[in-house]
Amino acid sequence: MKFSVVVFPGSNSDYDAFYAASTVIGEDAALVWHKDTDLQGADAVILPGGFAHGDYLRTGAIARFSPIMSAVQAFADRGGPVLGICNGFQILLESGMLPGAMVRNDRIKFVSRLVPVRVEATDTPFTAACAERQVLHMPVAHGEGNYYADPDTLAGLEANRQVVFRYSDAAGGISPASNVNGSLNNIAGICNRQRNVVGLMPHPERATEAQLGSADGRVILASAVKALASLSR
Amino acid sequence: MAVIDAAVLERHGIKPDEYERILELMGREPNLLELGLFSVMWSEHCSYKSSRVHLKTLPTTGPRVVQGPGENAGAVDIGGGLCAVFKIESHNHPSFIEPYQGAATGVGGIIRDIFTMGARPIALLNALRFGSLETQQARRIFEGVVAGVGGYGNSIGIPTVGGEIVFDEMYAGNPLVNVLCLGISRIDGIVKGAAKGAGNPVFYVGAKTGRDGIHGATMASAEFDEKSAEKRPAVQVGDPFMEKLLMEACIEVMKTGAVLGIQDMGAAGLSCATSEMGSRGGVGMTIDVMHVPQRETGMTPYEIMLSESQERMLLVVEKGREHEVEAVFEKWDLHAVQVGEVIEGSRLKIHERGVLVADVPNRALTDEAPVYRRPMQEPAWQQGVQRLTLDDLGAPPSAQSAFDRLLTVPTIASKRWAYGQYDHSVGTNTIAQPGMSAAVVRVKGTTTGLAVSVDGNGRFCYLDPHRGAMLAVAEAARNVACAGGEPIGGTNNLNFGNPERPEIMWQLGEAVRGIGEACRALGIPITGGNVSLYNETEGRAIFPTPVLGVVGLLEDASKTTTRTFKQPGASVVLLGDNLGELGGSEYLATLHGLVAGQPPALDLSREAAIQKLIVSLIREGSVESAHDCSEGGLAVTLAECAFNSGGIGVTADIAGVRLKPDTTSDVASGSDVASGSDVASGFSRTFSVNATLFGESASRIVVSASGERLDGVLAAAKAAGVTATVIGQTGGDRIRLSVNGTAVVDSAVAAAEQAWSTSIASRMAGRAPR
Amino acid sequence: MKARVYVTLKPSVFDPQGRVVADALLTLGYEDVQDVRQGKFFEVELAATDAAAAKARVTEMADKLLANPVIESYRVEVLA
Amino acid sequence: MKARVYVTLKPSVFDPQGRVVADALLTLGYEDVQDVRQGKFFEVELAATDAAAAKARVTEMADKLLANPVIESYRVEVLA
Ligand SMILES: Nc1ncnc2c1ncn2[C@@H]1O[C@H](COP(=O)(O)OP(=O)(O)O)[C@@H](O)[C@H]1O
Ligand SMILES: [Mg+2]
Repeated sequence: MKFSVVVFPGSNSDYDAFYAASTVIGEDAALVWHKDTDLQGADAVILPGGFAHGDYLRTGAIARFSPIMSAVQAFADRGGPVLGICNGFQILLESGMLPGAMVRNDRIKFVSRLVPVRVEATDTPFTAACAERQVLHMPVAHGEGNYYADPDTLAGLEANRQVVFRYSDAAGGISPASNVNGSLNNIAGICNRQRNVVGLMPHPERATEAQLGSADGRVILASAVKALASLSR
Repeated sequence: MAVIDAAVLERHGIKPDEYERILELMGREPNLLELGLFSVMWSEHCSYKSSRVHLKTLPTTGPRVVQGPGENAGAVDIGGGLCAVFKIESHNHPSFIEPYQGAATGVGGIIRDIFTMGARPIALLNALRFGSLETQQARRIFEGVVAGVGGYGNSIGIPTVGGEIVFDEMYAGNPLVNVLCLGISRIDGIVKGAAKGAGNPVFYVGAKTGRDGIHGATMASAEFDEKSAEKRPAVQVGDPFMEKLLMEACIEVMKTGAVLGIQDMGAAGLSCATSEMGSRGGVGMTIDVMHVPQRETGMTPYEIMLSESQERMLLVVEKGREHEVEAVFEKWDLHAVQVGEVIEGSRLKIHERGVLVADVPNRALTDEAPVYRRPMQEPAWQQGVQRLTLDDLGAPPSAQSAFDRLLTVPTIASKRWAYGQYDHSVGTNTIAQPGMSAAVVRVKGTTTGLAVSVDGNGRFCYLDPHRGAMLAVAEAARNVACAGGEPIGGTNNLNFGNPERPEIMWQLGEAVRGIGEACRALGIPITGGNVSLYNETEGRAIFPTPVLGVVGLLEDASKTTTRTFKQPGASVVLLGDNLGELGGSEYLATLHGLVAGQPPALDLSREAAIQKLIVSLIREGSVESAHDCSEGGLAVTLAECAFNSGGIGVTADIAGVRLKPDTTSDVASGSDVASGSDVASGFSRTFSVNATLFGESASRIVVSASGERLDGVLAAAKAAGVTATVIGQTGGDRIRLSVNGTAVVDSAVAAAEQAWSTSIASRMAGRAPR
Repeated sequence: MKARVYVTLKPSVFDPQGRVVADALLTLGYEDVQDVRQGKFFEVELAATDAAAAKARVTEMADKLLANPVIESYRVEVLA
Repeated sequence: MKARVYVTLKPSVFDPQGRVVADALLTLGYEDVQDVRQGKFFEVELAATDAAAAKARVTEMADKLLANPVIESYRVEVLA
């Protein structure tokens, strides 16, 4: 299968995602420039981490206007799997492809560390290979990952099981103590109602090799491979 | 007509005899713009006029050296046609004036030095010094610097993988911010900062030029006084997004082969880039300031040439291939504009709308800058501070209370509060993260890895700059070796006071002599560095603080280890000799309020032997953990091996050092401490225990090894002539230390780790960022 | 012509920056501080000369880019 | 009592954020945008009741914490 990774000006985990998808997982991958309008035959699209346009206005606010985003939107509308990681998640929020918004981390500071995250739904293309309630260790590295949605939206997310990942402790327990940034309901990642667009703050692409501290993130990419295989069957 | 009188010269920081030299080199009176060029280029920061004669003595060659000092960064061969490109740079003065932006632009500056060489930056480290965290001012500066380091590095996407932070009142009015950047390049892909070929166009790309930082270089070369406040507009604001675009575009554009030379505009901006590129290439250069993109209206040629606006580059492009270069920059929404061209001869000619406004031989600005052999004089107080007697100390604390106290001293406590704000996983190369002593990054596409460490001990250098500097080299190299890296190259940042004072100059000379000696003995060529002088406030200098950055090669990046114990039941072995040297130790400073004595002795051949030994033990997989002994001595080292291990404790019994006059001669504190005549024997017994646990003797490493591997470790040590002593076992959930069989420290790992890991955070609590 | 766009978090959205500033002010001894909210503003320099047209135009910019309606509200002010 | 502190970068200080916002607006077709500068403001809720005293107090806060005098300037405004 083919992962297309969009490169925005200021993306800094674009190559990490490309490397994980290609060299580590062994699938086809392409880097797609944000000014392009063609996704190069993607089976799945990744909007990578980084600081698109410096994040100077709001995270993801300017990137959503990039020419490639119409193609990403159209791809998602056709049911294509789209994964937004960190800044990519923020871009999905700003573009309205996912509900809610990000505010500054509750303790203001940038947080960078390996954190446990519990998988809340296995019926998305990026969690299909996960076990129920599996705990994954993945790095977070962000200053604005404090997820917010108004009460109705939040209730809707929960009711529709659109919360895909929550910050947890190593045993999968969810508590304020395991919340790294103040996100409502410990939300680390969500999906759209159609479940094909997923955004998360932790970095699965940086957790695909044990040598680097964790290989837990592989299952996210492997899920896409599995989901695609079952689709084409 | 410009009137150049004494006041104008003084404002430009040019001494009368320097002006005489300018007149001679120019063959006429310079105009104000020309004087401005000399002023910045002949500043201490750009010309190294005080340090150059000393730097010349450093070893800079070796079989692996691809690029020694003199270029934007040094480079060493790491095999497979690749080289490691690295350099360290300081931003001390700007960080005092505006901590966030000062630190951020410091990071930006060193990153440019690396990608200017054609290398892709893959790691950042920093060495920081602040005043005591008990003061509001130090907390504010610390908070701002850490946020600035993170703000820039995180955004541009280069992981900050390591560093060191020391707190001492001596840095209260003059913090140190030294940043090292490491990049990887193909050896044949290295691009230099030299102009070539008359007729080739000179391009400018990056941020527009504003009035910021004018005379930044001269500021970095002057002491602080109350008037520094007036120099404040010199602060520059960093734009990591612009730099990210520049970095990607420059790396891409250099692959076209159309770029013949490239240099970033750092200190002294366009003046430096144009004259240095011309002089390195043995050609001249002409530019017209009218073409320079400007952020503000009405800028004069003087302001344009001296501006230190960040995130700008100057390129010499092969004539006829301009469009290839422009196309790449356009892709990244950057507009490269031609500002001039390379010309025959050796002059820098600056025009304003076609009118020649400055015409200077470029070598006059660079190579012909003055070189001073400034007078050096050992300070009168030097011998005095090296004396240490038991009488000076008063009643010693118990080992347990000293241990508890040392674990929470900010210099020893976990620095997670700081590095938790640094993205260290971006780039997916980071094998050993911050907090694990040396950082280890892999080199994608190969099996190799690089270990990097930055170290310096201002206290040791204050007590003895020569030995202190040697110890800094040894420690940086030892840290790299403890991660399995064979040291292959070094860089250094010399942070000192006012070189016009003979005592400071003596410290500098002694320190450089020490660095040279140690690097020669350990086979570490120095490939570059930086000198930061005038680190004083109101006449009070910082501790002389040379910071060493050492890069080590791991042929197999999977064969590395960290400081932490890996399993219970392993034997804990001390490699090296425990000499109980308390001179200049953290123990003395923290528990007795004393910075005195002689720094630990260093036998460079023993140091080389222990480093070789540890590298081979790690390569063979014989040891599970390895940790160098430094601040806080053996006791703190053992505790640190237990911390972050998942709670694996340790039980160790250590042979006490004897505080007798007849102990080995160079053990200064050991022998002197005993010379206190009428001290109760209880006191001296406690001192002996404390010296055993907290002395900071060099050339020591604590390793752990399990089962039959232990014998191999002991045999290898014996063969290498390194003392190896089994001092205990890992396991349990406590840190239990005894000396000569008497229990002296017994702490739960969890409680000790909690105290150690939260000490800085709790000191910082309640302070908000700006 | 100059316009200013003031952007604030909606009252229902927790403002971590404001809280940290409030805490810091309390720590510094300003005990009468009851609450702090942080906002941002943009000063937009326009070629336009008609105030009403400028206001409409800048309001559009705010809607489209400068503010995120999910969490923020804004106010436009046209200066001389 | 409420006070607002408006903080802006001094005119001579480079404002990368403003530049990026201006570029974005141009890209979105707002070609009459000549320049954008970004600032921030703090809304401080005080227990005080005397406007003059409040202003003095908030000015002190701005000096000490809210603005960075090295690169920023500020303006204090007391509301009802
Ligand atoms: N302490 C030092 N040891 C060795 N080389 C040094 C030292 N300080 C400066 N250098 C070298 O001198 C050269 C000139 O440095 P400089 O002009 O400051 O470059 P930059 O502006 O990039 O910092 C560089 O190649 C640098 O590596
Ligand atoms: Mg330098």
